[in-house]
Amino acid sequence: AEALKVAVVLPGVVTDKSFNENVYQGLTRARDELGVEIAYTEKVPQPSQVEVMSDYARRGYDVVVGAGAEYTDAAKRVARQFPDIDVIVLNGAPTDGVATINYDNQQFGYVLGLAAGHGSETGKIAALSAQQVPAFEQVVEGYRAGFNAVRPDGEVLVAYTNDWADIAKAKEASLNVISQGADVLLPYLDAGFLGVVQAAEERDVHVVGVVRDLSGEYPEVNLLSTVLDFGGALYQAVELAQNEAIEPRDYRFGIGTDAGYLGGFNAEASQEMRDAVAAAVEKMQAGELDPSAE
Amino acid sequence: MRLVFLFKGVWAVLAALVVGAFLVVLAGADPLAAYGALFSGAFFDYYGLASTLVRMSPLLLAGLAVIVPLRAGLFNIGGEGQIYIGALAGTVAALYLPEALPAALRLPLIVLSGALGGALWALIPALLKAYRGINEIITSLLLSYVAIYLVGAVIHVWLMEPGAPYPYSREVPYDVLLPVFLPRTEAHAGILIALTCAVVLGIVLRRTTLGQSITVVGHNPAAASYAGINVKRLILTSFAIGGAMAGLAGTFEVIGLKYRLFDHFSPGYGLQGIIVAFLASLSPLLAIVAAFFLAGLQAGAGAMQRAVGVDTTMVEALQGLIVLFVAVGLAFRYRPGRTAGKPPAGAPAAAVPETAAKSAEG
Amino acid sequence: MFDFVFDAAQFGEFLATGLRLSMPLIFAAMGGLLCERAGVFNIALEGQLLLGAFGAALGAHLTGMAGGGVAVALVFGAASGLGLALLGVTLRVNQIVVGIAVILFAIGFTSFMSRVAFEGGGNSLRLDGFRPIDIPILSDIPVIGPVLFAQDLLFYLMLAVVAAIQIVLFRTGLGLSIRAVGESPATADAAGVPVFTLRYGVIVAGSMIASLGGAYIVLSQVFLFSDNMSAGKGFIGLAAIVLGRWNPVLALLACLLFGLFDAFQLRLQFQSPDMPFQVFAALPYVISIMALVGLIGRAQPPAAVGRPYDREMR
Amino acid sequence: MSGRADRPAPRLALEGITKRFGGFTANDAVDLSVEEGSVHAILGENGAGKSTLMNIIYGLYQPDGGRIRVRGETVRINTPRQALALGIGMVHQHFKQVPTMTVTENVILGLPGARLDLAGHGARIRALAETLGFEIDPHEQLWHLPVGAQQRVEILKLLYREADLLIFDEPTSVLTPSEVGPFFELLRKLKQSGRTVVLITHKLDEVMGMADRVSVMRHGRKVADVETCETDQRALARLMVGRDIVVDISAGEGHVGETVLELRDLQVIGARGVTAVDGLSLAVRAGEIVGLAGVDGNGQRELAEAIAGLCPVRGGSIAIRGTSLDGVSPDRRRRRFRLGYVPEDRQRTGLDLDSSIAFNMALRSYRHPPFSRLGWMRFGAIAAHAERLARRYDVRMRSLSQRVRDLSGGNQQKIILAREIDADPDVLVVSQPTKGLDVGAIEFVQKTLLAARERGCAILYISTELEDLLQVADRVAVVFRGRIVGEMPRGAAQAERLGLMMAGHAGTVQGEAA
Ligand SMILES: Nc1ncnc2c1ncn2[C@@H]1O[C@H](COP(=O)(O)OP(=O)(O)OP(=O)(O)O)[C@@H](O)[C@H]1O
Ligand SMILES: Nc1ncnc2c1ncn2[C@@H]1O[C@H](COP(=O)(O)OP(=O)(O)OP(=O)(O)O)[C@@H](O)[C@H]1O
Ligand SMILES: [Mg+2]
Ligand SMILES: [Mg+2]
Repeated sequence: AEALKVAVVLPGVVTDKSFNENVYQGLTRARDELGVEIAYTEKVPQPSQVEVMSDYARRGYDVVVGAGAEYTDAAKRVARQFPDIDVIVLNGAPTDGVATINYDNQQFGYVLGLAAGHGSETGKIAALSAQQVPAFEQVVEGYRAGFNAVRPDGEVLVAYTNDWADIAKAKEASLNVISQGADVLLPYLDAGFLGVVQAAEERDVHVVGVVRDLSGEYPEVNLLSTVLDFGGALYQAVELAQNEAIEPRDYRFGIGTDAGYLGGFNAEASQEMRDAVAAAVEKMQAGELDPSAE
Repeated sequence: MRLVFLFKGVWAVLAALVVGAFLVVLAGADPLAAYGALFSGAFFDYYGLASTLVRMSPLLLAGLAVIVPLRAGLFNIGGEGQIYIGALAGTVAALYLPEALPAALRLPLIVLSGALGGALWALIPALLKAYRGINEIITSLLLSYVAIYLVGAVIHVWLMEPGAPYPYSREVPYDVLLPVFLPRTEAHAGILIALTCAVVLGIVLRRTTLGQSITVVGHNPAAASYAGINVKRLILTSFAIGGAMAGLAGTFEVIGLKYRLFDHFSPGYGLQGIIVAFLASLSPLLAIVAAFFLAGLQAGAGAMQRAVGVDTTMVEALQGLIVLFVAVGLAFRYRPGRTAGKPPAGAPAAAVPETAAKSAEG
Repeated sequence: MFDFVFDAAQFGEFLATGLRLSMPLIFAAMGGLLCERAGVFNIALEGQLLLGAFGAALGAHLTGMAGGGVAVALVFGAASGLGLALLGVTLRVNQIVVGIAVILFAIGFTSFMSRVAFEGGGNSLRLDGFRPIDIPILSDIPVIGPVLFAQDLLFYLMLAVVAAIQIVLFRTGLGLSIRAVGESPATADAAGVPVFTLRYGVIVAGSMIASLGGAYIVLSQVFLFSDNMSAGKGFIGLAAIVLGRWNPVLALLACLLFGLFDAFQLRLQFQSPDMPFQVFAALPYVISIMALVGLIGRAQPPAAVGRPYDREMR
Repeated sequence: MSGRADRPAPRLALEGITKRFGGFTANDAVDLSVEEGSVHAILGENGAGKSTLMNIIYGLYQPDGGRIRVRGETVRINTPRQALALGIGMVHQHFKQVPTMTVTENVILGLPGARLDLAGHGARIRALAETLGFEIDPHEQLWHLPVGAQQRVEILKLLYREADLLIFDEPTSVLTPSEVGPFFELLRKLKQSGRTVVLITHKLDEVMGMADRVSVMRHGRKVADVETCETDQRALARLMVGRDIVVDISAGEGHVGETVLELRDLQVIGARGVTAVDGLSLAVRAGEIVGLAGVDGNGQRELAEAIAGLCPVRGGSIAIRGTSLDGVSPDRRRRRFRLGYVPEDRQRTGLDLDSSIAFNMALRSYRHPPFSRLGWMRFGAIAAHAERLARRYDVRMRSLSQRVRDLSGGNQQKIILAREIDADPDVLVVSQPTKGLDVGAIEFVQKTLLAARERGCAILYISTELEDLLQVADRVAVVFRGRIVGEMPRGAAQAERLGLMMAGHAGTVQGEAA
């Protein structure tokens, strides 16, 4: 049979070392391991979303993926117009005719908050994003719950930079929260997260990674990372599509699944922290702990 | 020799493509195949043409938003902000006009309130200019940022769809969406309205006393006062017309294309409108050509990227090159004995931002 | 809301943030100001910041030295300036179109080239940038010591550039000629000032200065290159020129005003978490507009800004 | 002109200079020879190509053909910088100055020297000015200065650079009568000190009094070269326009009617924030031309603009036929009160230089019938109207759709006059209408104004040129520091007395002011 054709439409560039790059890696992995034919477009502005996605559909692509919540509407329209293809949206709101891939963001935030609770000396931690998107707010919700579980009086600062890729701005925002006493930072950004990491390196505080595992590249500043492996999730979705088993529904990944899991701890992380995190992951998997229900 | 000059726009594009070919090769693709995809994707393919038209609508309106004030000697660099406020006003009208009213009545009201929103936002720099002599370039630019943030905040606190994964408003009612005139594409009626606006403004500027007065103020505000024109009011009028055009651009993006108001929905149409305006030598009718060309370039570039697989970033560089070459090409006039000449009438005086300030002070 | 003002460490930090956010704006504004003083509207600042940033990354990557980065950034700046001058002065293409075209080209060119030149893209870089130089004794002054006297080379270069422009413009014959060319090129020409040469020189110099703003982002702030990392700073620089009334020192203050309010809004954000952050993010822009409105008297730009000079045109 | 072998090479010689703008030939194979140490006048109608020729000498325009020799050497003058290096300096018809800069800055602009030694230069400029008898503050900004002083700055510029071939393009058209004498004194001094002067003027008496030789230009060609001692004014005028000029127009008595324009105790604040018109009262009756004499800068411009409604009134009143104009827009003044206005600054105020001749003929009325209807322009009516006016007022042009900017100054002035007078006004305010015009055009303007008077128009004629005023005005009032300091009927008016009043000696010769 002919190879499955998969196209991904991205809001940013595949070299952002963050979300976009992660998705791109999942896509190339699908090409290499599943033998599918791939294509992608970077930096697609909002007015062109439908155009680009339906162009791929017309060019004979079997799976068209919108990488980000803002593609939900476009995906719905493309799915309606091309009922024979599989339309997938990462982080999208559950939508008719579209397969959406979502994470229980609170769970990831929760373990990071727990770790921050054990790692913070000042009792203040921070989270930074560009825009006030719900996925981030969910992460923060869990983050705060986890942190307060260890330090009931602890404070979580939230700052927005208004630009997913502006590294300098992210760095300044980070230095700012650090000067206010925050000593664990959670970046929810594209390339901008590099600014957060740099600020943490310079001021000797910690970062918790939520999208990527930072322990390999930034072992010093990384306190704990979780991995929202959108690329992995995409890989699985492509595999399902290849077997004609994908359905237009919401695929949700909690922590401890093969597309959403714990990354590495800081080498100096206390045993207490490791134990607490492990226990929480176990409880959440078992459904005994729901950080979103606070 | 004259013929050579007649097709100078074409020569310019060709020259840009030749230079751009080096970039394409560097990006590891075959320039001929890439350019083939570019042009067929822009103009010679039903869906490509439709997407060219879809882009043309905001580009043309944003271009008009620059042209009209610039004819009066005022540089509206803040079309982006007016686009956002226009979209906001249109969205609010679409969401909150009582559904009891027939759609045939609500739709024009929505379009009007979008235009009004853009016009009002444009009036801020115009008022500051007319009555305080404050440089309109800078205020309109700064107000663009304010508008974008304002729209973000309003979406967040007021208009946001519950449970939405991204900051966007609720969907506007189905019955006030602009009809699509090319089946199975996104080409909506807003494009036709934009074209109509360009034609009407072309006529207004050429054939009406308002247009003449705008031209005189643009040439020489002191002479305009002497001619009995109320220069302050004219500054306000021309800016408001421009803002209304930008407001329409924003509104059409909502009720014609996205069906919702998205945070950060415009990819810089305001700035691109400036290019349209100058490529069109400040003529609304030529702006149709310029906007069509620029839209085709963007749509075609996307198609080329998807068809041949060249890097998106290279496509952006190529677009910059083409605009640059076309601008250079247009600067050459046919004048025996001279190489390059003055820009077309209207442009030189108008591009001098401060001319209107002096007499506006009276 | 303002309690950080009374905490020396926090206040110092706030000032330092504001200063760092201002630095690219200052270089951009100085470059643009110089051009406008000579009657050339350089709207391409945004693109020149970007070219400077890319040049800095490339130079620092290839030579392994921050100085190499600055050198290449200056070369990129000069090249863009030559382009602008050729098109805007000699060929008399509309300066605004040329400027915007340069911006578009710079965005695409730098992103594309950064993939070609840097393995894994510009975000993978970890460049050796400038490190702060503590000036002994002075840097120990509380609050302002660390802000003013523990900065890196580019900060001191910025001070030198501002001072140099101020002095050249208002204390030298060259400056007199530049200002005259910006006010009335025909007058300057008739007085024997080489209008075209001077405009060329000023545009190239101004563009090089603007490119230093990009170099600052790369070599002093983030030590890598990221697509479109100028993020609109060039346009703010343009606004600062007007707010600063075409005067270098005032334009510097305007940039600082903007930078400090940008730093301030970052602080305000988490003090009222229930307010949409956009309300605060808009603050520096609103303040700038209010400053424009509130300043008494009007500032006129150099009279010939944006107008190409043609000797035989009446 | 015949090259006598024993003569030294001329300071400047032009051979076959040709200059074209588009298809239009502004200079057509012009030869010119200017002897060292002489004053050489160039005479010609408006648009004859005099300024163009000078601009070529000064390196501003490049000729399409011909040669320039300086002291016998063929030279190429590509830039003014090269002209200056050859010792050539020029005072332009429209001054080349930076208004926002000081006298010193304007003078030293372009001089070599790294440091800007304003104090040192200022002192030297002051000294130079003193030797010339100029009273000037080197640190004053140019736009603060009256035109006469601005011209002195232009002269300082040349002498400070030690230019020795000095071109003056219509220097006296901006000077007041009392300034003209000293200016010629200066020229004589310059000549005595060995400098060469090229003088462009429209005033034949100036030519006769000052110049050694005179070249006459017509339609881009040089038509004559004569020694002044071998000719007279009449002959020169004929050479210039090709016919006889009635230099002396006898106005005769008009039929004076009721008072039409009445200014009472008028106060106007000028652009610089000072009270420019300060308690001025004046009445103009139908069929009467009232001349308003005065040194430039004594409130004339503000007065005219206040009457036209372009400048707000601080106190007092302006009335036409007894109705106050308070709060009446400029447009209504023109239409309802039939007020015509010829502004002093034709390029900045009177015309839209970048629009066509046809449109400018209707500049003040195109928003009303017959030139438009319901907001719709009627280009046909505009063109027909312009056609008629252009013929009647003899506007020299290539076509009605030509930009006004490309016309010579005289023809620009004709467009304004045609437009304002043809509207058949009841009141006409005319500011400096003959400035820069050739004799033929002056004659034409004055005849036109007199004809308007015959029709019963009340005319306020503002001018710094006493002689013009005395030729056409029925009464002459003198303005000094914003108020009328004296007034006399033409019969009684003497140039000397008026001159004294203009200089501010009002207290001693208080006339019978209205
Ligand atoms: N730069 C130019 N572009 C086009 N036409 C020009 C230009 N300069 C002069 N002309 C034309 O050349 C002709 C001669 O103009 P010029 O200014 O030399 O006349 P002039 O003899 O000085 O007249 P005046 O006494 O009114 O000053 C005019 O018809 C004018 O319109
Ligand atoms: N924009 C324009 N600029 C210059 N000339 C124009 C313009 N538009 C039209 N004309 C010319 O004006 C002339 C008449 O135009 P038009 O028919 O519009 O006049 P009209 O308003 O109908 O006047 P009328 O009532 O006298 O016929 C034509 O020769 C036409 O070429
Ligand atoms: Mg002349
Ligand atoms: Mg008709």
